[in-house]
Amino acid sequence: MLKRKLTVVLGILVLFSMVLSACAPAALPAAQPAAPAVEGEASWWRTAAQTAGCEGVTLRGISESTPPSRYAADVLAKAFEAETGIKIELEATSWDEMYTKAINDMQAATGIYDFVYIEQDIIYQYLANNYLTNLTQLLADNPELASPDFDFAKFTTFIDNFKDAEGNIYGVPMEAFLKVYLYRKDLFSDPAIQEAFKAQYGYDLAPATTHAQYRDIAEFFTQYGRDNGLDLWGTTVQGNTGHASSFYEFFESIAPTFGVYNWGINMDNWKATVENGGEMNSDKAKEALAFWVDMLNYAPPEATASTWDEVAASFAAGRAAQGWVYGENAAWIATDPDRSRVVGNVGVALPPVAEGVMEDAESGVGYIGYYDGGAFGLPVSSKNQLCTLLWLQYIGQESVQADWAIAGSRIVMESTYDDPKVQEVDAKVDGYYTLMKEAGPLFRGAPPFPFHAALREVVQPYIWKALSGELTPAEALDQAAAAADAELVNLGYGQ
Amino acid sequence: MRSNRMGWALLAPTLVILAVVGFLPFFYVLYVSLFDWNPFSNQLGMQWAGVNNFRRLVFDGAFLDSLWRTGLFAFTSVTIELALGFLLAQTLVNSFPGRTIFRTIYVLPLVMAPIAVGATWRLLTIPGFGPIPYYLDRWFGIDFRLATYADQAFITVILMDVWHWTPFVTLTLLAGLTAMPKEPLEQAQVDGANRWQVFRYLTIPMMMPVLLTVIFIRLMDALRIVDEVFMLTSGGPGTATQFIGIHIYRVVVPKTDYGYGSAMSLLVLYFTIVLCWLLFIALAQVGKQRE
Amino acid sequence: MADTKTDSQKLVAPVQHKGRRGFLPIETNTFDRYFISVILWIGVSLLWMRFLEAMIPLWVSTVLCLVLAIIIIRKG
Amino acid sequence: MKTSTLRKTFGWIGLYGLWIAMSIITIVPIYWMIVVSARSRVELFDAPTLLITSFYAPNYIKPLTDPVFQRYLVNSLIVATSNALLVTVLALLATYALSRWRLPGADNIFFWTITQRMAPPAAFVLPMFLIYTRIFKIGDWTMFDTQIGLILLYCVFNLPFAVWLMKGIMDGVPVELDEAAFVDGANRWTVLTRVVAPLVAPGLAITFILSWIFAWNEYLFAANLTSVNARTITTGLAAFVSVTGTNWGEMAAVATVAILPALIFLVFVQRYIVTGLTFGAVKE
Repeated sequence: MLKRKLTVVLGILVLFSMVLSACAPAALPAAQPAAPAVEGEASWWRTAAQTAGCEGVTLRGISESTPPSRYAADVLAKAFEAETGIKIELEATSWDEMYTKAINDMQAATGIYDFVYIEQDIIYQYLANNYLTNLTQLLADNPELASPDFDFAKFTTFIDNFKDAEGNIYGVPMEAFLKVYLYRKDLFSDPAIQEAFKAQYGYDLAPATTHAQYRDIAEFFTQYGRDNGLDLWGTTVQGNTGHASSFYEFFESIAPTFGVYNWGINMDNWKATVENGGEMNSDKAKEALAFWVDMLNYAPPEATASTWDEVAASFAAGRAAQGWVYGENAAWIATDPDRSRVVGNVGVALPPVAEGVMEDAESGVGYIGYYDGGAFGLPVSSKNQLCTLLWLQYIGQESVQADWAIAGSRIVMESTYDDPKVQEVDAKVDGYYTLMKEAGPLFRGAPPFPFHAALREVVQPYIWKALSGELTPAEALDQAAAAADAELVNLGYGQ
Repeated sequence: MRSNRMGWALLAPTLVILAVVGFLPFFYVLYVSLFDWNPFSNQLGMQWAGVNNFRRLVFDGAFLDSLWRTGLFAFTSVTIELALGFLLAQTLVNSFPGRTIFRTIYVLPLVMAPIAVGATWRLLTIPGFGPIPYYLDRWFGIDFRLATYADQAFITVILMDVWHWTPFVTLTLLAGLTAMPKEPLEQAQVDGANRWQVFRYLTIPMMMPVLLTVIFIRLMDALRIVDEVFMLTSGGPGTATQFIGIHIYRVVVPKTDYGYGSAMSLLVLYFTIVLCWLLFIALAQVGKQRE
Repeated sequence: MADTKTDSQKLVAPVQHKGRRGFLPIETNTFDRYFISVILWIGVSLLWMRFLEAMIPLWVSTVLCLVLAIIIIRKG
Repeated sequence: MKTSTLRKTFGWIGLYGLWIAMSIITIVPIYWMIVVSARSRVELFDAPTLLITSFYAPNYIKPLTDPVFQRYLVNSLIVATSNALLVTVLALLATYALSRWRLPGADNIFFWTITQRMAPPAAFVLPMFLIYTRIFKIGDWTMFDTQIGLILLYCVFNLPFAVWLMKGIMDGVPVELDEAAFVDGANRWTVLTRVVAPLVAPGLAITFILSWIFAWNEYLFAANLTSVNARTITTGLAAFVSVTGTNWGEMAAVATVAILPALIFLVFVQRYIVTGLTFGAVKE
């Protein structure tokens, strides 16, 4: 009895797995549509692919599973394959996993990936380790493979993030956006609310330009939500107490608006504590952290569990009146009714700043927020350098940018701003793209630290503890700065 | 029977696989643990460090805290699982209508991927749309925020582990109880022993091999828990649920401190082996007394 | 099969372990004695690094453990 | 007499009360996952209700019709089943060897195989990656991102368990049976497959089940040792945590789909779990 049943179960499973294994290899090519033959005379891309001997080659890349990456995988990769016969396999995965795998591959020089996503903040680590191929040099060495449609000069200044000291470029930008101040236009323009606000605080309700105003608005709407039985709070906080995103929100978005730049690290001697010339535990930084932690009182309860994803989701669900939100989300929050309850009610503005910060930003000393984004780079370990070069140029053409910008709210080229399709979306998102074009220079990416991730891991637990109330903001920053100093010495900086 | 060659031949595939996929990486980790190796430090490549990594480790507060936290977690959750599992197993020994249905339902968590368990519990406890915070607040006025209050997070992680693994404990103990000889128990009842005495002086000693086996397995796995907790709290709030597996993950993966992380995991492996070896010896001793 | 329990069934330890009896409280075979020595050596070294190394260098503990190991392996 | 009936009634109430409570506690989290998987993204933040008011099919349709996701599912099935088969067969051979021959050092082999499961996995990801990409390679082919790589790796976790489980059961099979078969002219192989294997079938079944479940559920190594071709369904869960608002609905749907095969499997064979789970502690 038992034996027979067992035989049946085993038999079914064996059969099943055999059938499946038989199917598996066949399933692979079926997933991709066959490349249609290029009609007419061979395109430049086809000729170049032949010259480089790349036809039939498969290029493998890894990226974060973001809308721009998925557009690259679903649309651009298919088009590129049809045009050149080079197949692209783009692995889109979570942010944490992407780094693990890309770094493992490049560190061990195994050559699995032919192109990797490089976020603006990690590039300095990669450069210090010589992981990446110098694209300027590679193009110069292979003029026959340099597409006439591709030019580094066409990109926005964001490409400067991917340059070394000599100005050589190591990545082709594929996404870029600002972390902006979003607010609910429907609430801010409601006359009854405006009146109540004025009565309570004595000035007109408008998008906050100072931290005091921001706090007032947050407090007001939290109370308003409570009084009216609404699921509405005053602000979002990207305050996950176990994820790097809260570290980034504080040091890249909040602290700069208080005038603490570069994570409060003195870049001359690589020190963080005030005693050693740093600013991480300066009064300004402590004020910034205290402000931000205080905002948790006016944020929806999920704030301490929110990463960048959940902040956008909370705002899209209409649970917050204002907040710092990554710009890549602006387009879908403002336009996609399947995912957002605040379609058409999203206002975009510059974040509030402390006195003197705007002047710093304009003169280039400081910045008012985070200009984030990434590029595709070519690892030195790749075995298909020239073929990958073609792919990187392909995604860097002006002609593919506009649709890509609409699919992923990202802009990497000056000319994309003027595209009619982009301008149409711009109107719907309260001028986010215009803001990005005009105010972009006021924002900046992460400081050029070659020890970026290593230091973040040491500092972030203190930020988490401040958010969960285990430490006061002042204690947290004092301890964080001391730990940062120790770790920097350990890593060989600022002996 | 005389020639051992056949015996070794049958054992060989197992040993070869374990050696190649198991011991080879172990020796590599051992090797790396003797170096300073962080691609993001000022010095590139591997720098000989001798036992310096271990020297740093015994003074590393974050590491020791995490070790202590893991021990507390493993001890608490395994104790609860054992107690609860024993109770439930006893109710299942005797057949009653519906037993099979209850048992089938009860086994469900056992087949779930740890990462899916973490995701499920995250969905349950996430403020904003999870039912647990909502109803706790509504019915009891408890402010339940997993990502803010450290003790709530710790308790939730233990509850999750209990939810996930008590079925396994129950079933294993049930198998033991089912197989237990009946005459001594009946004899004891005839002799007038009360329930507690039977339990204390007959059931427990007779079940000892099974109990130790369960403790061995559960302890071993609880000490290396990662997936569920990472999905639920990612070690937070702060470091309240940052168990040693997650701590090592953070050091080795995002921080890419390969040398130090390797040393750390070897030390953890050392503690686990010592603990499990003691259990193993106890198990073997029980076996001897029995014979 | 195992469902049909017979009275001859009993619960026993799933592992066997045979060895000889020395001064250690348990029966040990050669392998066990090497194992115990290594475990002790690692444990003592760690504690030494934590508490004693500031005063007495680490090689002292290694020598001590080596002596201990020889005793355990011979007489344990 | 009366008190004993009363006590019995209370006993029954208590027993059923306990088990109904346990069943609810067991089911609610899984049920909630299904509820979430049936909601669209804008409905998620509505007040929690335990009712499935509407069914938002795209959460299921989108991943299930995605060829990439289908491939993950197929990979998981192949890896889990092959691994479980391999482990079961190897464990049968190994425990037969351990129980029928007096192999020097065999006492210790058992404990040493178990220690392989104790190591914290994170630190072993890089070594495994290097071994798979650098050492196990033939020309351009490497073990990285292959199903066979995962199948072999999971042996490290499953084999020690399997040996543990099978050893006691194997010891329970009397050697006299072997000898009787030899007298009848059978060779070693026939004895193993025709005499011994059927007798230890419940053990083999439980070994297979536990190995299968483990291989199906493993995450960390599957995530780091595969890239596109051999990815499994648990790693697919991570891909659904996306940037544009964590995709809870889709993730819950994928998780539901991921536990389904294991669930069906379990209901089918669950009676053996109880009989086989003694880890060899029951002897006849």
